[in-house]
Amino acid sequence: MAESEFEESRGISVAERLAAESLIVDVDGFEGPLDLLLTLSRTQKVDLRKISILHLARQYLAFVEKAKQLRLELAADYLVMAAWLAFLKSRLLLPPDPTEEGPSGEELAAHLAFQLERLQAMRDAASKLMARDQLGRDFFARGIPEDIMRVRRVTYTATLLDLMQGYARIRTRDEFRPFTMDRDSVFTMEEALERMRGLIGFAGAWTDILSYLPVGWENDPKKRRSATAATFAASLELAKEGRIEIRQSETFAPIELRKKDEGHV
Amino acid sequence: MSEGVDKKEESLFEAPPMGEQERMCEAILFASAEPVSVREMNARMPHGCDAAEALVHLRKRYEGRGVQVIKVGDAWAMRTAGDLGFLMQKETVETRKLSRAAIETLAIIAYHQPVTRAEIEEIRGVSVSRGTVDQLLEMEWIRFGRRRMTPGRPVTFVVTGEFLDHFGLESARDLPGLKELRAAGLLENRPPPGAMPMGGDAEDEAEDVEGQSELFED
Amino acid sequence: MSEGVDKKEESLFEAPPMGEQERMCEAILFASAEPVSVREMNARMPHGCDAAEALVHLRKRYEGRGVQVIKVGDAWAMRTAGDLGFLMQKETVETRKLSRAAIETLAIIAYHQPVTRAEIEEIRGVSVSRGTVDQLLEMEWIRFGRRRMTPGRPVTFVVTGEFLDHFGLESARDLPGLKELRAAGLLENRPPPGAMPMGGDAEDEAEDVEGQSELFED
Repeated sequence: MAESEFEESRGISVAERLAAESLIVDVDGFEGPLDLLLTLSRTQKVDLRKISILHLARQYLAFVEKAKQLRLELAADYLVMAAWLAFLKSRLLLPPDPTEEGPSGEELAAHLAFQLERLQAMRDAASKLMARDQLGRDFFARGIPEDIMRVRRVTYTATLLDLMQGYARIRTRDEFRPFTMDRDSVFTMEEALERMRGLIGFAGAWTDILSYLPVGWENDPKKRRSATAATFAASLELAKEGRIEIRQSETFAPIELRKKDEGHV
Repeated sequence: MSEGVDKKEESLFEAPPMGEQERMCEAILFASAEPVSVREMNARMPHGCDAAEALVHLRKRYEGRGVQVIKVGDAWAMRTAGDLGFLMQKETVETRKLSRAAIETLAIIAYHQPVTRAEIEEIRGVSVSRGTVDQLLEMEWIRFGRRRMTPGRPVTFVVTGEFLDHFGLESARDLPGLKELRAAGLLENRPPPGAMPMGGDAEDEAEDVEGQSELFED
Repeated sequence: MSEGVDKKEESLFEAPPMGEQERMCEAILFASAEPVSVREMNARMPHGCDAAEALVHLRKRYEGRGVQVIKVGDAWAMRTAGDLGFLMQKETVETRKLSRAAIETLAIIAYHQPVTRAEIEEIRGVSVSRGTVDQLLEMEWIRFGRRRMTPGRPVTFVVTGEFLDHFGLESARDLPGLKELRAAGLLENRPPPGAMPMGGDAEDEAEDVEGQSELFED
């Protein structure tokens, strides 16, 4: 078999020679030695499973030789492959040496054939895949997808301990009422929250947060400060609840808010 | 694509059957980003097609389905059926702690029921927001009790069975009194300052709040 | 909100009739450009509904129509029928041209998944450029799978639901020619006899590549 193959490669036709030369010119077009081997193997025009690795090795070595003559720079991996194929060729041609370690030439050749077949199979698979109908090219998704509204349902919980502590807090506060005397210029967040809850229903457009200060609290600086802080804290709370949106164009710019439509709480 | 060309060529001789035209309208309406006019549909479909007629069939086919074929001005579109709008939302449930105001209000109602809003405000020392009461009502932890037979006939609030369930109470009487709270370390054990209304047991201020006082008697 | 609760409560007694459930699935799938999982459908539909069953009916109903109900992994979607693509040329968005290397790499990942970079390189006989993998990751056609339990614990790649959706595949088992390739032993990771100069360092981990075969077992 080896003999006849040898003859074959000698009696290389003009067309084949041209093909081989065009391969050389195209060397950059190959994706590494395995790709080149696969391309060379096509000249054998046989099923990849029946490919002659010996023949292929010769073709490859001839290719590398030619590249050298043409002073083409071959990447290192092509040369490594050439060395390995030269080794494989000698293994295939020489009778097996029983003292020699490692896999036989046949085993190595079979694995190379497997690699070539697998690479070819993957290429075929890739083209079958790309030939499939594709989304957005052959078949299409809904053109006007509808928005899914995210509804946040909030459930509130409290423990018995919370309840008792809450009650205890109120009752002990009674005991210390004298200390809360200065509360008349304090606007609490709860008060602000209550006030805002009543007002935000009308806040369809962006409005300055300061317009939410309670009447009569805008002038006394102390009261104004407290009311502003409470109103601001209350709006944060409302924003957290998803009822309003807040914006501020830059540092120290007026803070504006407006109600949020879909905020179901 | 080449298929399309074939189809077009064919159609010079014969328009596709109506069922096929209906399929085409269906696909076009489904995939288009906006409503499509009959004219545009005819332009896209093979020569000889009658989109207007196909649409009539298509609309009928979707009658009563989850999706409807509708006319928008001069154009056509497909939309999900109006009654299924509730499916277009994703619900996420979030558990939050009840606000301090709500807890305090709830506690007062539980300890003093039936209690009017004015009484709650008096005990808390601050006004009770409408939102807080509404929230508790909505949670079904409180409900309206009988009206108080006093001027203005104010409504009263009482706690509900759901409330008892949630807190694992058999009745509101099971709520520990202040003495017990104090004993349990939930209240600071501090002698009440003389002049002040001392945070004694709930009974202290029960005078005008009939009904509730006996609740806390042992 | 309270409506939802009512519905849920009602449905404890009775789920909507199957025809109604089918309408609901229809509306949900129709409204979404992305595949929707059965789980999400069940979550959005009233309590007691069985989206999986309704979908079987729905799919049948759309057989042969201009729009198809298709399964994509664990999710479902509605897509126009493949033969009507020619009507939609106007909607076509030019898909990014993939390089040959990227296409091959994608195919290798799809057919061999989960697969390590070294294994891809072994099959292709060249190193895989970072850009190729990045591009596929960015397109969301591949993602990282579990790490391989071999020295170095290399990451693996698998294809995504988006990949299946794009190529109209119900699952990775439906890849064209998969069975034949497997029967021919071409999806095995066969360790090279002795040391080979070419396959990169894939040898090291060739032994324990069980993943992909079990994935495709029926």
